[in-house]
Amino acid sequence: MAVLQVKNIEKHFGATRVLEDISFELEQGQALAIIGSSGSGKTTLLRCLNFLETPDQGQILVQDKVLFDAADPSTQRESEIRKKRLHFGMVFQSFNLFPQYTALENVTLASQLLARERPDFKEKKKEIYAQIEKDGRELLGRMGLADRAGHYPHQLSGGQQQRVAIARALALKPDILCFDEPTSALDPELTGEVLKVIRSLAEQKTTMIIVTHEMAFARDVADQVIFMDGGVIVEQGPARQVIEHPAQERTRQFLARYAES
Amino acid sequence: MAVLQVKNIEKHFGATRVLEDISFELEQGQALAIIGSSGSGKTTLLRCLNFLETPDQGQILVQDKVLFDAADPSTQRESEIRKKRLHFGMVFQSFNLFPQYTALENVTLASQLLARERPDFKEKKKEIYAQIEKDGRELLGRMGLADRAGHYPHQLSGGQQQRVAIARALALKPDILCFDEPTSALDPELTGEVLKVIRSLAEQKTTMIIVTHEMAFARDVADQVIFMDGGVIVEQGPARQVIEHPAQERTRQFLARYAES
Amino acid sequence: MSFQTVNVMLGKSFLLNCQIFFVTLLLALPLGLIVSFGSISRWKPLSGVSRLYVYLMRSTPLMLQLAIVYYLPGFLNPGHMLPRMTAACLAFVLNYAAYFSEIFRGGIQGVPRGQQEAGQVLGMTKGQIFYHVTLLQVIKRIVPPMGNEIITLIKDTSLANFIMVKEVIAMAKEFGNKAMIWPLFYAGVFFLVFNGLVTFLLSRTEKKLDYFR
Amino acid sequence: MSFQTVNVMLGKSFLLNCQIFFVTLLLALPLGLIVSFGSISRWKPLSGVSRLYVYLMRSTPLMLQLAIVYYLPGFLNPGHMLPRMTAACLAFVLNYAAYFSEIFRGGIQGVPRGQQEAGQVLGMTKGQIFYHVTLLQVIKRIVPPMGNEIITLIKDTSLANFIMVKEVIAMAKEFGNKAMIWPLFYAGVFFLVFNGLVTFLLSRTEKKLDYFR
Amino acid sequence: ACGNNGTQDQSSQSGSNTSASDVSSGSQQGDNSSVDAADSDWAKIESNGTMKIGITYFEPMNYFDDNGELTGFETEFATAVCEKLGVTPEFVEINWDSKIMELQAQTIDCIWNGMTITPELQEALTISDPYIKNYQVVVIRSDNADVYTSTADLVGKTVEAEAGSAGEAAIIGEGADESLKQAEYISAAKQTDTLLEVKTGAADAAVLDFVLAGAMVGQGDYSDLMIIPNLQLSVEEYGVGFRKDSDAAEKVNEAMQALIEDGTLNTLAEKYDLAELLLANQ
Ligand SMILES: Nc1ncnc2c1ncn2[C@@H]1O[C@H](COP(=O)(O)OP(=O)(O)OP(=O)(O)O)[C@@H](O)[C@H]1O
Ligand SMILES: Nc1ncnc2c1ncn2[C@@H]1O[C@H](COP(=O)(O)OP(=O)(O)OP(=O)(O)O)[C@@H](O)[C@H]1O
Ligand SMILES: [Mg+2]
Ligand SMILES: [Mg+2]
Repeated sequence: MAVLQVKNIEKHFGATRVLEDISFELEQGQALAIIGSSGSGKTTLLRCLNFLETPDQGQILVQDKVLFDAADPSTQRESEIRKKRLHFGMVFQSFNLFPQYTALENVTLASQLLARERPDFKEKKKEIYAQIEKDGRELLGRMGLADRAGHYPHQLSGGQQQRVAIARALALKPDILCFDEPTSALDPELTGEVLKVIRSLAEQKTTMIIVTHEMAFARDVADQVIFMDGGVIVEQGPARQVIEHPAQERTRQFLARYAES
Repeated sequence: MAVLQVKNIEKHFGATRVLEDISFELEQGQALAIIGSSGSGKTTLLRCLNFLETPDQGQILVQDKVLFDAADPSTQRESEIRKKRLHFGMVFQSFNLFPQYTALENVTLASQLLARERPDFKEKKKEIYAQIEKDGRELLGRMGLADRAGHYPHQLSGGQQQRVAIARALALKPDILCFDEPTSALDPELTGEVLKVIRSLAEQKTTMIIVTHEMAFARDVADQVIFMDGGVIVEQGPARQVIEHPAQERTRQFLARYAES
Repeated sequence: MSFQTVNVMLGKSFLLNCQIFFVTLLLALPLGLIVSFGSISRWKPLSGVSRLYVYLMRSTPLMLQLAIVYYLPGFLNPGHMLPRMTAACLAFVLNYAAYFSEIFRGGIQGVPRGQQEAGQVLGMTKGQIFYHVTLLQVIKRIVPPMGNEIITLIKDTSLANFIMVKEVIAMAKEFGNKAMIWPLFYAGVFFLVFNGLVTFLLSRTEKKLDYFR
Repeated sequence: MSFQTVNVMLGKSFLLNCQIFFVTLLLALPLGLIVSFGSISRWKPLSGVSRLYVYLMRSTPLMLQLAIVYYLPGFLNPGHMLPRMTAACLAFVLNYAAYFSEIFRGGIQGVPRGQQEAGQVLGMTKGQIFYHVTLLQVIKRIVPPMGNEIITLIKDTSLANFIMVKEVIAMAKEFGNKAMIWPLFYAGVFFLVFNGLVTFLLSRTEKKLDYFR
Repeated sequence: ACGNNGTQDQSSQSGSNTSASDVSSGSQQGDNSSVDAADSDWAKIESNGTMKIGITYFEPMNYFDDNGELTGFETEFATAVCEKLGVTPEFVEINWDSKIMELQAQTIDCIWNGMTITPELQEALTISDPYIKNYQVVVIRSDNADVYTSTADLVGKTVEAEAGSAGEAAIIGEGADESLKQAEYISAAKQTDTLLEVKTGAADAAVLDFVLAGAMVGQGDYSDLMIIPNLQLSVEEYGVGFRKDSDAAEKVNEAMQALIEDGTLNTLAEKYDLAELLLANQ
């Protein structure tokens, strides 16, 4: 069953069309890698899924429920969008950790704020917070950061920061986890740590969309690959097939640039 | 014949010893890659060669001439150091292009300033400048930037900026060209362009020292590899041997981290 | 007249400086925040008016603004004017709100957009994002420029003597009529002490906010 | 007295404001540069003295500094004092040099160290690096804060009326002698016009320097 | 010792003021006798060739006419005296409340600007012979004409005067009016500032020199101001202030006397409508 269905998404910035007729599906437990050259619209696509941009056309469905329909304003109400965002988790290219909170606080903050909306919050405040903290520590542990829970972002290396960002996104148990070039702001040496974490998430059948420039990684970890260029999907298919035997000339050209180095 | 001999270099920052008994030689026309984890002293070593740091111990010889001897203050005179620097070219990790000059001006500025010291400068000013500009354009051409000569750094992509920085360093025809992680500030997609340029320099037998995290690149391009850790040279030898069959446990551990990704 | 007496008299009039100082801080900070929201608003008329206000306030001498706030109402409608200290405080609040708003604007615009977006994708409300994510980062950013402005403010309070508020410098000069000149040079000490204190508090605040970057 | 005459007379006295303004710019800029070199010097006594100077100048009201520069010499040694305008200019230069020095310091320290090093490895002399590499980048960095300071300066020139320099606000108030009050409210126009001009020139300079980043 | 110097200087200088060029006699004297003589105030003024006269601007004493030329009763009077003394007058605007400071700092040599002689000033300065009678009047807004008819009506009201002026003395000084004592006093930097304050309502009344008030009240923007009729406060006299124990006072007294005797002063007073206040005419 498809967790996510994206149908005919289109997005303009002023006069420039950045996304054009984007459609794809994502199965539960699968990892989708999006590749493509700079400016091809990968980030914009992720941002549309997370309601950071509003598509001009198209629909977004999660578990067959219409989350967004460009033709139906009732799906775009500010108040509902906030909740709908929780279907998606987002790990930004530049981490965007909250600098004034420790690693643990970064991970737990949103859960704590959401808990306040629970009807039983007042009575069980202490228990709820204790549970949130326990979950947070467990998540950090899974990321190999058990001993860094009390550190502030600036006291962590780039790779550690990115792993905190992943834990933060996972804390809200999203249906689909999105990564925007999760290692591109990292030193090559630190890249490995983060990729290892994503790999293990894939092994645990986390549903993911990963925008990445690491071709080898995309090939090995992703189930599906989408190659975008100029705002359109040029090619999509099983990972090995797209990366090792691309059907399109444009895909071949793009991949050739990586072969050089 | 060894162009460069480095003998027993030692460097402290306050109480911390950053370089310890560093010795190596480099043959004319060879490329040396320096690898090692963060903080191992690679940058500091390059900075010592370029007289941006003064070693506390040791000697630096170029073509059997003592450029620097920690025991001999006469080799450390400010006025001479300036000239000695010209034996080395340096390409910085963060490019450090001059933002207020075009690509071409970045490449030619130092040559123009040096030309002023020529005795025949006044008479032949025009010819000299014309020659410098011609050389500069030629260099940019070799870097694949012929059409970007008039662009300012902020109008260029990271990879283009780094190639301008390489042209700038080459313009003074140094004996040894130093690179400090030339691609670590670049997007993965842009990395290829710069590596290609360095590869072609190696093919033209440019004497080079390259600090890098790109293991595959080091293996393929460098003749020699030095692995540093904690300020000492742990292992040095032919590139394939050090990277594919390291003799030391520490080297193995370090390389393993790259294999993961 | 003894040193003691001069000190007491100067001290008493310095209280007026302090009063203007604190009233201005108390009122110009929130007003400045409102103006800064105005000037970053996407609604052109509002941002236009806010920016014009800031421009006028920052382009003319505070001395004149004092005179206008105090004398203009009485000039147009004799007898209907504000008490001196009220007028002085009003002029200071109006003037400093403009300066503060620019600091707030810089602080707000300085927080990377990604911080807000990170809050959004975590399902936070706008209010939660402002209060739990942005606010402290804005505060950290504005403390240094605000510190400079605060030091300028305490010095500027002396301008109130232009509308005959007998603040410390006016008082010090008054001693000249008693053929005592040194109080005028001595008045600077009050500002040095006050600013020493402010500088100390500011650097403590900055240190406290130093735990994150 | 006609509007025309008032304009001419206010204009004439605004020339005094302008005179202080230009003298201060002309002298305080180089002096500020020297002080900024002092305060970034690695030689502790020099940087200590420079920073103390900056602290004192920035912590006490310019109004007092004017009074001290003008009255103190005569107080200590009757008859040996400076002409009013000279004293005013001197006080402004001393005060603004402190402010300017902080701007220079920020500008100099803001140029990445890598720029200098890039010059060094290309065999440039220190002078060449300063002149061909650093200088323009420093200028680009200081233009915006310098612009703010310059606008503050023209407004501050009015403080000279504290030592009886008949600048434009003093003159405007003086019209009270002729039973005319509106010039006091009108004097702000001179500052608005001047600042409009300055703002325009500054934004042109900023634009000119916008070709690089 | 100071007083001693004074007399010595006067006698030594008395011959030299007949001709302006005869500067040498003063310095000769200094060489011959004591250093103190050369330090004499008058000697300094004379050797400078100018007398710096501290003023504030107000009609009819010192003000700019429509051509922008400085004129006024005190301007012309001081100029005439200087002419007699063989020095050039230089008019320097001062802040009235720092007049003593200015004098001590020698930015000026005398205060000659309708200065009311008060006991405090007499202590701090050496003052010339008085030359004009002055009295303080109370200025109010015309629409209050019926409200404030005497000082008694001003109890508890805001009353203003220039800091350090005779008006101030009439409100808070030792011989102050009993009613005004009970008013709220505010000091202004200039007498003219008090008119602005009364006009706008910042103050209910201002106490200032009749000479000044008479010239301005009822004019221009002050047309809605008036002087409370038949109310003269602290009738006093104007004098010229010098540094304590200055010998210049005596020189000026002599010249002043000469101008009274030859009728110049009276002519001047008539020109500025002050003849009835001139002490020489009383
Ligand atoms: N807010 C915006 N306003 C206008 N244009 C935008 C905006 N955001 C992105 N664009 C443009 O949309 C296009 C796609 O941008 P996007 O960031 O999605 O590309 P990308 O594939 O993520 O590239 P990269 O690999 O460099 O991150 C680009 O041409 C970009 O300049
Ligand atoms: N100016 C300095 N003052 C004090 N310590 C310094 C200085 N420069 C470098 N160090 C220290 O010296 C050590 C070696 O630094 P260096 O920059 O040479 O390492 P590196 O191998 O280049 O690391 P990286 O891969 O992160 O660039 C580090 O511990 C660093 O903190
Ligand atoms: Mg992107
Ligand atoms: Mg390094």
